[in-house]
Amino acid sequence: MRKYSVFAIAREAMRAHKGWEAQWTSPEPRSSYDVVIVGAGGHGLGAAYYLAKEHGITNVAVIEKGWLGGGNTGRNTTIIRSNYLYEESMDIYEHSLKLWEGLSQELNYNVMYSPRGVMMLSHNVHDQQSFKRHINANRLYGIDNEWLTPVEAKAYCPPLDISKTARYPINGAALQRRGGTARHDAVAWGYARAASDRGVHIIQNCEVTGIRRGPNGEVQGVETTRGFIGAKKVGVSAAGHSSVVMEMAGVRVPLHSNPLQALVSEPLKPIFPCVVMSNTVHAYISQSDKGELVIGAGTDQYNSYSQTGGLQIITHTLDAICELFPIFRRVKMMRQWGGITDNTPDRSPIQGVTPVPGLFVNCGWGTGGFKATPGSANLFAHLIAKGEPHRLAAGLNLDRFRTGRLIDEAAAAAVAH
Amino acid sequence: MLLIHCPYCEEARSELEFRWAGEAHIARPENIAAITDEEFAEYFFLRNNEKGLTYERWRHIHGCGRFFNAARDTVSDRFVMTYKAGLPKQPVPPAEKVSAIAEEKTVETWEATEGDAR
Amino acid sequence: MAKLGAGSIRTLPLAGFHGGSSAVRLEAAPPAERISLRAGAEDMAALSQALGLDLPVKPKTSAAAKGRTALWLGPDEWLVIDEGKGGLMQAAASSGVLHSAVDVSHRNAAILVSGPGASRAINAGCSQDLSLKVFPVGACSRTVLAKVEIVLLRTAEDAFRVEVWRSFSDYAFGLLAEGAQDAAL
Amino acid sequence: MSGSSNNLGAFRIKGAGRHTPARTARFTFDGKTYTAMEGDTVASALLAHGVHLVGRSFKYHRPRGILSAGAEEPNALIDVSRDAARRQPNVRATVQEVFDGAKISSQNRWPSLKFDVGAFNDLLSPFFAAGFYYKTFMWPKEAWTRVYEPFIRRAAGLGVAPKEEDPDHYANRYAHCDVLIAGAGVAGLTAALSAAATGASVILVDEQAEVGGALHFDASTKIDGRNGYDWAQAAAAKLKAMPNVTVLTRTTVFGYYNHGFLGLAERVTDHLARPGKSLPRERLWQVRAKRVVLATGSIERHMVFSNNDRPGIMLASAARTFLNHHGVAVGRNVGVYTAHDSAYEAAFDLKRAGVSIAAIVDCRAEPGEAVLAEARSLGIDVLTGHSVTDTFGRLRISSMTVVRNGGSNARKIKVDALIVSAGWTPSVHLFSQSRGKLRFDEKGQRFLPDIYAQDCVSVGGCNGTDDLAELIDEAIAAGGGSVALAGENRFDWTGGMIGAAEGAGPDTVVKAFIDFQHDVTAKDIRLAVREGMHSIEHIKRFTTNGMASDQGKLSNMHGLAIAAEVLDRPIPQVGLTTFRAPYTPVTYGTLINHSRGDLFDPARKTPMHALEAAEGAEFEDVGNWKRAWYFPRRGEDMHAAVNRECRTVREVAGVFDASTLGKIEVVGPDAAQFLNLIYTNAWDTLKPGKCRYGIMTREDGFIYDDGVVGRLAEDRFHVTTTTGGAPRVLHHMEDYLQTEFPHLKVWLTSTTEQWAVIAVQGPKAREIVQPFVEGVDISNEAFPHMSVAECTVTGVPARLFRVSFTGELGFEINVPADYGPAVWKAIWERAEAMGACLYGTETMHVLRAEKGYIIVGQDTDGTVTPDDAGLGWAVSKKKTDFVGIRGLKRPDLVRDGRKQLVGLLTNKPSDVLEEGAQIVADPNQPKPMTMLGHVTSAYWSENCGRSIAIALVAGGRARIGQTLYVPMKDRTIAVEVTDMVFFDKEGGRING
Repeated sequence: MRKYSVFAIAREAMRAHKGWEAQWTSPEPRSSYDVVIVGAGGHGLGAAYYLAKEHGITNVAVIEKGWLGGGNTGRNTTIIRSNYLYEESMDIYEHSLKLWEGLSQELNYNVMYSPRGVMMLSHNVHDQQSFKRHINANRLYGIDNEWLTPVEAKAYCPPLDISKTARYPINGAALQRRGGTARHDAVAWGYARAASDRGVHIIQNCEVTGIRRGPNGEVQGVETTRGFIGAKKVGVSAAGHSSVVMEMAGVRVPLHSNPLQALVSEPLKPIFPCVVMSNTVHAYISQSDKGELVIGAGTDQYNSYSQTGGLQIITHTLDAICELFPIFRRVKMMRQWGGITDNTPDRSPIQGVTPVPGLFVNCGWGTGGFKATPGSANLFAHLIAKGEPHRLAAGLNLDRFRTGRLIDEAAAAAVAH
Repeated sequence: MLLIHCPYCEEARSELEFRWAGEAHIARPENIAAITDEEFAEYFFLRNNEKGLTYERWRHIHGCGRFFNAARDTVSDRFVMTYKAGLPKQPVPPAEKVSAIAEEKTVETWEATEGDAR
Repeated sequence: MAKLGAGSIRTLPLAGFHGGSSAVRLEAAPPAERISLRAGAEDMAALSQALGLDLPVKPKTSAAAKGRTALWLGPDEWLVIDEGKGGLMQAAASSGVLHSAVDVSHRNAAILVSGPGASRAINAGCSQDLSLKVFPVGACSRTVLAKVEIVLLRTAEDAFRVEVWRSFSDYAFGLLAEGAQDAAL
Repeated sequence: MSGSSNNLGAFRIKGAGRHTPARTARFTFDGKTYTAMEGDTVASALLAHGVHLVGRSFKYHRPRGILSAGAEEPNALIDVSRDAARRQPNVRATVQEVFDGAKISSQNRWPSLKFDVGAFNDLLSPFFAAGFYYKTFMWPKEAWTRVYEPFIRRAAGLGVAPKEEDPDHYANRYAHCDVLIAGAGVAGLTAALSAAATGASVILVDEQAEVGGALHFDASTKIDGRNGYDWAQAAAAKLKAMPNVTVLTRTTVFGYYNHGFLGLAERVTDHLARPGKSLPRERLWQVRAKRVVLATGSIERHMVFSNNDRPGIMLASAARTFLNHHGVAVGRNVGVYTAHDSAYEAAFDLKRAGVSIAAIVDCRAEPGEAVLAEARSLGIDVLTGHSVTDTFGRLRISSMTVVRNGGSNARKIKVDALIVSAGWTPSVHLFSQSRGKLRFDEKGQRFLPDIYAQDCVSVGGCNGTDDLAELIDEAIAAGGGSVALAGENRFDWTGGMIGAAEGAGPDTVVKAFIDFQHDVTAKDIRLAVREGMHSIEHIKRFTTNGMASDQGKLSNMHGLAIAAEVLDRPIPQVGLTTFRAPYTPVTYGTLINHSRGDLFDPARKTPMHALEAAEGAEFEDVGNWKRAWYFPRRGEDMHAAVNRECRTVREVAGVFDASTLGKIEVVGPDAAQFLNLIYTNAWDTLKPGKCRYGIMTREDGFIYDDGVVGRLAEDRFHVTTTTGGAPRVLHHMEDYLQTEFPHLKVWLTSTTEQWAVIAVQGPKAREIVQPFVEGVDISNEAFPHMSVAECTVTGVPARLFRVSFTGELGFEINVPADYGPAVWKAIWERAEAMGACLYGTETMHVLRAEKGYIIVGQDTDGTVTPDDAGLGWAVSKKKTDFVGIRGLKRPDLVRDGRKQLVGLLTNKPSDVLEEGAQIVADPNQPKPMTMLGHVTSAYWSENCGRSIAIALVAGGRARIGQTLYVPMKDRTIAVEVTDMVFFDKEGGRING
């Protein structure tokens, strides 16, 4: 793999950039692999990369129905943070955040991780209690998260309206300074390039149509639109389509797939220096490197695989954005879109073994999967390689829905973004 | 924004008046106190989450207040039918089924390749 | 010493509210007696007789007689409004049949919207089709006005009654006032 | 030459255009004043004065001019302001109509449009190839956040966001129609006439100021023997006069959503010099249409060749619009470069208007004989089989290089404008948004509607229907009626080319722009493919082609064709990127319309709100409600006020507004049986006239809500819920009643707002209330704790509860809400005289915590079982069924060591714990620490003379007596685990 650097760019600039090689290859699938991962999003590609790098398993294929990074990896609002409440959540999201901090160098691909701070607005006593609970838990766990007064919040994010006359005045905020954003496509491409370089096959435009099981119920491979592909182990990381893929192996999972909507404004000169979220009025917003205001809206209330949603979801979110930032009322929405999120009953992910030997699942990331990408991928690789979960992901098992040991971030925070 | 036909109001109204209420035809076990942990998890958590034809419940919460059932294609979001609560699962007329599936297929290709033309 | 009757002064939620535009008149309705009536189909005849009007059975319709209006809200639910002498609870009780009548006189406030722009003003926040063909005089429906729930009754070609829970009534009035202004343009 | 008030510009052509010279408007552009005609766009007005340079591109800051005359404009984005607060960035100069007094500025340049430092980027462009930033800026690691990213960000963006809150207002209108028609060109107008004739309700929408569509520029088409544009205006007038038709101009159908739902944005005042105050700036239309007719026409494409982006280079149809509609010539010596006949029409019109045509360069070897003949007759040079391979001119094109295809002899031709056409792209955006499926028309090299997903039909240009007679028939059929219309035209929309033109092919390094705003060139597409980006979505994202504010209206097809060529795949196999809403950008203010200020979200107020405010109450937000928080007296802060209130309630009494508590009336013979199933407690044993505290769980066994339930009669219960829980509890109950227990004869009615609730709590509560009560004996013996009665209070009918959330003797007086203020006044007058106080939610919280009463949602969070909360007694052991009975028995809910609610006392009484603070056994352990639980409630208790707290602690009840630690940022606080009752442990006061 040709190393990326400013020198490489300078060299290529002299010869019209004719020397760049393909970032990943598109090989014909082999008849079988040690591991097949279903879904070439950030989680799946990353898992393949870590299987190769950390576990020495390179006979791996990542199979993708469409184009790599084309699911939620390429459709989300790219928020990164780790200030969750429960230990199971802190474990995986902090593991992830630590990997984010070195990911560009690790992959030799600038993923533009930008720790511009994620600020969650508190509007009332209940928010304040909840945020302080998070802040205290995070501090004792070694995760940064601090309380800001309204004036401090305004200083951190000048467009914020902190007047007492607002409908829901702000009484403070929780700030994770290491939180921020990254360039979503670069994450998928960076992992794809690094995995491909280590021998992983990335097979796009190849839809899984079945999961073949042996006499003892164990997984034997996947049926695809390009024929059967054998595999000793199969890892499913198909986000909104996880129910569909798992059903092929006869495994039901507690998921609802809902379109989550987002929108961007026209490009503006820098005005918004951080990420701001508000659970009370339901909105989150940041500004991209291109200058667009990136706004996350809500999910449609019904199950759907349609990637389109209602206008009312968008307008509801913009109500809140313009209430928090009244100067944005004349800004214009340039593009809206949706992604299919896979939501669990406790709004925490599922990563673990399944009743089918050799079949592993990584799903249920809901609206928060992007920030988990490196951590989830890294631990999913461990799970597949070792056959049992890493300590940091042990609580995310499917069995919790039987025992009742849920990780209820939703109950704790009303909304888990 | 969906347009939903309420079988009680006998009229199609905007989604704004409705609240989605989960998968339909999941009966609460009569002997619920006696079921196993697995059966409880199955009843309370596990869902089909179909891609394609799904049976679901809606409540006309800002209308007549009634819960009712619907058959909808989760790919096209098209309603095949709605019917009153308490009625058994209504079969989808064969013609509807075919068109629902045909539609699913077309849209599927569309989404899979983000606008690949035929 | 405490005055025993001191509490019997009513403070109306929309007292002092008035507004509108050249095309729409907005006013708070005078207080009225209201019950939420629930009953099965088999008991409707007795209840109709007791109340002195035919409870409507067709969705989205209402029936009025002698100062009383019954609005179909659901298959077993009516909002009965009495703008006259009152006595709805007693009347319902006298039916002798199985039902639920709950006094909601003070739960709701009503806004009267009238004038050539009335339906346009309401359509500023209500997604229903208010054309006369689809929502004729006498039609009624529980629905949504922007961010609050209302019960809408068309009392004339260019007049509506908007029933709304009292704590939402100033919001509803404010929304209708903006709608009224826009309807006049 | 510009600046004087009557100078309309040197490039105005006498007798051309449709504006009235007498009606002028003055505006400034970058500080210089110009005069325009009313009806001009900013673009036409500037062109009239010879101004072509209007902006700078995103990445390379290249000088840019006006490319189009419509909504597809990628270059001419300007900043328009009326005053400081009414400033709008990123406005398309080709859409914005001039109004008198407009202040217009160019964007993305510093210090000036003509001399822009950022243009240095253009020199560095070899380094800034597509995706370069993914490959660098990684070392040293810290530099990305400190140096590189801030630098990139400063360079990014186009316009400057407004600095002040927008003073304008916006409106919303829901509408329904039988037929909505998007686009009012020949096809749309014809479809509208046809539909209107059937009596159907019709909404006809067009984004331009007047109807007419392509007839704005196409002066040769005749309908019914009349000039096409004039016919269109007459048709619109006829339609407007019909009661079943609404014609909306300056209105864009920006989104086509599910089930016939469309979003329209109407621009109401942006073109007016002095808009009336009552006018909304824009109006959102949310339309539900039974049927949609898409008549959105086509968009002309530019030619892709070296330096094709200089100011003065524009689409042929745009030049024709400026001439025929606005009466403005785009130059005096105009060159033409085309792959399509339409540019000839533009050249002919210009020539006839007296503009010199330097040459028509046609890359086709054999254009139609008719256009060649006409060119000859007009004396225009036509170079067939030739291409423009380069252009010159720093801030405006001055010449072009022309080469015979395949040849090498270049010649330079002087021009002051160059009009181009590569053919027409059908506007299938709305069709695609409706989730219809396209097919590739090989012959026309274009995507056309194929499979419809909704009740919708495309007609005219957007359907690939080129022949006017055919188009009219198609539109009449789409309207469903019949109209007699005959048209004649000479305009042919098919043909042209997509992709790079001669000289911009694979082996070149020239900058041949595809996406102007984002500076995406043909070679960028090739680079993307070389780097392995084989999906069109990858190519789009890698190069940012089509991601600018015009969303690829001009660039998508060219990018696709180049990608297909490099990939050596047919175009349909490469695919199109998805068309997403909105069609053109939509103002947030329009989308939110009325939802701002007081109408952002309803603020619910209790009947006594005004009286409480008059008493100086501070309010807190609880859900939508505004609740009185505390009642500070002169000089008191919150702490002092709450201390006083807490003390007074226990010493004398307090009056509290409890109206926001949710209330549900449960009526019917099976009411008790229903409540048995919904609550964990048993209700059949509760006698009329008595109340009971109830716990509600969901099926999972976790506490969902709680409240006191009073039985008024055998078949009538008055249920109370938490303030925030009222709607969801009713929904939850209705769900079970309607779908699981429909056999039960019981009905539910929300009565939250029927009742004003005045709580009187404290040792003197009875004495205060007694004189007002008639119809019930409220002595302790006759009306003990947990009693309820219907009676009158201060002469009005009331439901009187003997309940307490303070541990004191207490009453809750429910009166019909309109009476609330008068009853409150009467009670408060007497209470005040006896030394009682008003108290708010904060005091209520402290007093209940002193007694260990929980608040659902504060002390519980959806993961707490009744037993965890110490309320195991409220779970019936006898019932065989209730919602939650099975969930409660799951392994994790019955295991040892669950978190349980307990009391905490700080070793130092004056330390008040932080709500949300975490608890550990060993404060010296390393991070990550093992946490045992957290503080859910913590207060200074004036009555206990110390702080108190409630906490959820793992194995909490077994730890009573133990010392645990609360490590804070700056210190560690030692606490003792206790039971939850801190005051009046025996509980005698409640029965006082």
